[in-house]
Amino acid sequence: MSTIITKRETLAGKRIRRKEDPRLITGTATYVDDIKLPGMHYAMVVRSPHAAANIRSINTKAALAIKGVAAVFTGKDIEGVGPVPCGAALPGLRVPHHTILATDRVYLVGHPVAVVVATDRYIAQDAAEAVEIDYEVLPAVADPEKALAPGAPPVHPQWPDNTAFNFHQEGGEVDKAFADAEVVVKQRITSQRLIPMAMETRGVVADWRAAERSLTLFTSTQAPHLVRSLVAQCLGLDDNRLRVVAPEVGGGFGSKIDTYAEEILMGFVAMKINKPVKWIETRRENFLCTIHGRGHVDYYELAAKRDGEITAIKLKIIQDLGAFLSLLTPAIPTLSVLMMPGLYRTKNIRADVVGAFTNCMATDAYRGAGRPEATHGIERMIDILAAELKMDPAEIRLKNFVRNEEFPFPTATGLIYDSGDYAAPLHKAMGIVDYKTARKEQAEGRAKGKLLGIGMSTYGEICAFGPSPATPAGGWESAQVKIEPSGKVTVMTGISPHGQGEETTFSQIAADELGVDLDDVLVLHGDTSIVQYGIGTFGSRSTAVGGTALYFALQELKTKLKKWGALLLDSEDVMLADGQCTCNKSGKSVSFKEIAFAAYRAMKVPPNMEPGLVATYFWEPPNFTFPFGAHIVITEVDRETGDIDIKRYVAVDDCGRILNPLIVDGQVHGGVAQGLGQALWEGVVYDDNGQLLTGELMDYAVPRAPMMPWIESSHTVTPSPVNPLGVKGVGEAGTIGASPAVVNSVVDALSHLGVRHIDMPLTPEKIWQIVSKHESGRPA
Amino acid sequence: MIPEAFDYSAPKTLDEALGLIASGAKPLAGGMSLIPMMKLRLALPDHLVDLGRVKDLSYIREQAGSLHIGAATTHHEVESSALVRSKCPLLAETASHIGDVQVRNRGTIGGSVAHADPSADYPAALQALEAKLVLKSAKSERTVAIDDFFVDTFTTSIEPGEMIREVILPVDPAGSSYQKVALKASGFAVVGIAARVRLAGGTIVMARIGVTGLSNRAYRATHTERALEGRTGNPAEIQAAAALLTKDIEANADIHASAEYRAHLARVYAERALATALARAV
Amino acid sequence: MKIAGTTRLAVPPQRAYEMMQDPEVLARAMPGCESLEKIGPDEYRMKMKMAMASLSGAFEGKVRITDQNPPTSFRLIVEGTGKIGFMKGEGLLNLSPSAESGTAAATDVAYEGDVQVGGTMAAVGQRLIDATARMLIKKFFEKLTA
Amino acid sequence: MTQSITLTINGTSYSHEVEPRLLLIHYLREVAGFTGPHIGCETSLCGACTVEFEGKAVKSCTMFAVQADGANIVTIEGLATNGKLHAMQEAFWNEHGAQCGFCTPGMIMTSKQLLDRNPDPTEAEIRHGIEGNICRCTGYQHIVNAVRAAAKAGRA
Repeated sequence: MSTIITKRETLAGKRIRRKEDPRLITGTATYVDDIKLPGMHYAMVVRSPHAAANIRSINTKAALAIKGVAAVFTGKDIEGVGPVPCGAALPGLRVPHHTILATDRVYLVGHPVAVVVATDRYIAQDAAEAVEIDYEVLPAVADPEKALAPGAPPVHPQWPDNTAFNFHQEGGEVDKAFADAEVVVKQRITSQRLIPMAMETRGVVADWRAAERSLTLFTSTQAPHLVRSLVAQCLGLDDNRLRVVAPEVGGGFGSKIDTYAEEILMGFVAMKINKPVKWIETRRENFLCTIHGRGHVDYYELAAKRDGEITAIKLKIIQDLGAFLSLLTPAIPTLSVLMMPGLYRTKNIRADVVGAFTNCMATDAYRGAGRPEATHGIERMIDILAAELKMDPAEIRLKNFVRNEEFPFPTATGLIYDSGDYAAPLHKAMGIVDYKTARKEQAEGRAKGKLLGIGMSTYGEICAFGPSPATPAGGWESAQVKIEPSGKVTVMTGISPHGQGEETTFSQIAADELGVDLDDVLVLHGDTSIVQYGIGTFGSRSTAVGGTALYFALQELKTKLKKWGALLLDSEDVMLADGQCTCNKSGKSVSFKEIAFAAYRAMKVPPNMEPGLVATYFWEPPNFTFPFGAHIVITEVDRETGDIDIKRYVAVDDCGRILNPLIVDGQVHGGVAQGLGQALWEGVVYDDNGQLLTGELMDYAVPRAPMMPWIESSHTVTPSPVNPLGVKGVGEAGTIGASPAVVNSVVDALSHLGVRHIDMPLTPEKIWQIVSKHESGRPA
Repeated sequence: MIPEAFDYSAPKTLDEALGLIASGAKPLAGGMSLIPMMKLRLALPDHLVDLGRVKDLSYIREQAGSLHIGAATTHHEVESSALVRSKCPLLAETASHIGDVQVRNRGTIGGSVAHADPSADYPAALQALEAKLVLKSAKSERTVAIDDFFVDTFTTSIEPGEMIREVILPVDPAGSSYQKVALKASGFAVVGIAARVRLAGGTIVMARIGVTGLSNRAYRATHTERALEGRTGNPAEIQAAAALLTKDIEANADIHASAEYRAHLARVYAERALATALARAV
Repeated sequence: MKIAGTTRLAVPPQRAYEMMQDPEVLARAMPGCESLEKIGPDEYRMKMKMAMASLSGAFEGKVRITDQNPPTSFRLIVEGTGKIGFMKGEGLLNLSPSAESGTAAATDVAYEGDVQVGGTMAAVGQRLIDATARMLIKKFFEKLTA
Repeated sequence: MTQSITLTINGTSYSHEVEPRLLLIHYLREVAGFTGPHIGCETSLCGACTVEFEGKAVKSCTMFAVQADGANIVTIEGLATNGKLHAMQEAFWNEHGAQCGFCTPGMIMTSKQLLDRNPDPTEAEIRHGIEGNICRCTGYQHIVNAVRAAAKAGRA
């Protein structure tokens, strides 16, 4: 339930219903596909049905003959345009040349080969079917470990080892720790490929004004300024003549950070046909050609003492990259490396990452981006270690946590954890489930043949991306605040929310700082012609970085307000409160409206001031933030069918200071749903030939309402010292905490059968196989 | 995703509809199976006859000890019909498992049955109920037993020019249950078991079991039925009978479930459906 | 996807083998086959139109017979491409005199192979590929001796 | 070849010539101009396109416009009356039932159907009732709360 604010009061920390919602609940928001321009054409992309093939010939005659077809473009037409950009750099990285349309060879199912442009989308689809392409099918490889094996078909003929990069990071004395270890546990752990599956697929409307040499791109993106810079480069345009608008965006979860071939291609098409053009991704295309998440095979080794102290971690990551490198593809596994110690103190780590090309869609940032994989790994390993040592999983975690007095804590991977009280959420979660009683009930149930499991994860994450030297396209964020001549407040932010609710939280920040009503504030975003500049929304950064930029812009604005107030009140001793400036001596005050009028009318200007009431701030964060939390899950496994019933899901998250608990809860719930999705149901399946077998919602199971348990969500609050708001970020927390908690719970349910690890997704058949093998005495 | 172009007719009478079907047009009922296939261009009919406006094709009537359900009756109408719920609860229960509420609002019993999807829900219940179908063409009308109707995957014994007119079911006092393992993605049955049992003096005098999802077509598990009749239906008997469910059956396999697991699930769910049906029969 | 199975044909092995090398017989037996045109030794161009209930699709492709070992085994390769995707089926067929029937007039055929599909069929048809493949094989053998 | 259709959308009558293959969702969005219902898939599995057709929630991506000739349709745009939000809309707002908003119009239409048929549903009945609508943002919990709140408001 939300709080409806009726009078002026502090808004931070209140469950305020969102300002974005009236347009969403009335169906009047404008998403890309809702945009209609005069003379607009529709484009349909013709895609390869093969994962690897040479293009022998393309015949577009029949397509062009269809009435209403304006043009068909193929790889021959796009010389000098592109390539699709990869923004991440690693030493020795091999970056394949990624043209916006295939030229002579296709590298994955769904690879764009031609684009058909027609007066309506029905004709475009008919014409797309009429394009004839003759392929010479080549052998393909769809599994990263098979791709790295000798003799595998090369994804890119020039790199027969299918290796894009090797990355090594090391800290402390790993060899010594392993030599001295009293116990070593090892496990291969996979984190399967996932489809991000934003409800709105990608889409682009491109509008070219030849006389002005200016292009407007409406695109469903999380990072409009980044799209502007990259697409301008690809099309040879000046960036100030490319306007990128992210209208209402129907979810992204990382999959809309990238600049995609179709964004460049639609700009190209609009410039060629001199008409606006629209392309809307189908759901099948979305599964095939929007980035996938995860795609790890991890080999873990943990060294420890008999008392449970972890002394070193070794990790080998095989990252399935796909055929091409999307914007951040190779950087994602390096985030896993940064996060590999989790919340634990060990200073000895070694990581080796191999990036493997496969004939599949690129993997890239999907909710959590590298951190869920790392958290899943370490949280599984600590349970495996606990089982080996016959220790309680809570006890072993408490033993290894970074201690409160150790913050700021430098990790072996080069990070500095900002603040934390790692035991607090665990204790709180254990209290909520009544851990002791739950263990007792588990033992009693087990005696009666019930397969009950209690699993926990104590996760940490890197958020608030981030210090610019450590973030591929810069990690600062910007805000501009204006007090309009009417006294109303307009905020322009560089973040680009698409469901996270920052129009509301940023209004709260501005209203609190200025002492105005929530409704006096308007937050604008997602349009490069309106917003000064920005980085975008991803990496749980919007409030921690964008909100902080806003906070500092507001401080500057307040300084200006005071100066104008002092001028109008003819006193140096003034204060700002409740939307007015008051003289401390006389008690006289002027409203912001009066100040604004004076500032824009400018009959008189304070000394060393300019007319107007605008402040702009670009904030560079000095560090990341490090939220953390504890999730505890109680499950029961049906031994006959392998079904998993989640009996309780308790999430205690610490995301620093909370500005709007209603929105934070929503983020946790949604995050948990995606983490549960990975743990239990979701998983991309490519066959050995690179055919995507989970090509639609028919065969790829995202969580539906009846599949979700009730999430008992609560918080501890450890403010971040990194920013003055004390916030850390919460968008990805649920996803990161959920998958290991669920898997740990199910493994716990089966632990007395000798089960130590199960790879995700925990499908009923997999569980049934394990249970029936163990119960019949056959080895697993 | 957009269908190929086609001609469309929306006749008001059955005779007109049958005339168009005789000339090769494809009937469109609720469209819940056909339209998605058309959008994917897996189905390419030249001419659609919309049955949605044909008079007297949507009804539920009790007549001479049988229920007659018009082909265009929606799943929602079946699941919410007081008559079906009291006289043939197995069918109402099964209807409530089909797809989701929007699909049940549009999808029809005739359309679903004619499509013969091997994982559809209705066929299991219709097999267990020994339903009969009235097939009508411009020239003739015939009644076929449901078991003779389902031939194979997407294949029925319907002749060109024919359409399903109505489904005939017994007024059924037996205890019954439909239990289903649904694919998480699409809601289709991995396996679905429809069970009916009648007890007399503590003995099972009749058992009928319909199975969907397991193999190429919905079938009656006659081995299981025979093993139950004359027994009391204690857990050991149920288990032994359910074990016969997959006898002579080649189970489907796909990325969601192996043949072995499907067959196992079918046996487990048969036990569960039978236990529930027996409890309801008392 | 792997496929394997057995079937019985009411003709002796030699006859069964010969029938399955005969393009006319193959054309008649292959579900939906509209034409089979010889393009090389034991290699034929094929046009197919599949129709199952509401589903339909046209394919063009090739049929090849390799590894002949008359009258006991050969390999049959069928490939087709259409707007809804492509398919490739490859199977080794082993023929042996039927042991059970008592007369010499029957042949047991054991087949083992692999079916691949791509395009729309692969993307949306996972649930149905297995059952459909088995049905088509069954129809093939039924029509072979019909 | 086109056909002429006349139908009522949100209380207003519309007549157009349409191709038989024109899907109802495309008709509503592109011909009649109601862009509230959305397209989230091609396989009738996401529910984003849900509208009320003759009083019943249906997926407008799985109907042809010609099938709607003569019908009465309500889209999300027609739910509020005289500027007053429908109780379900109000509840989605108060309970934070929407995040990115893309599924929201369909979700609200299905939730409305749910309460039309069952004014006091349990949590399980709510979850079952909206199983044909995918939301990727909320994990459904706040949607369940919203439906409960709307039910409560309806009883008040």
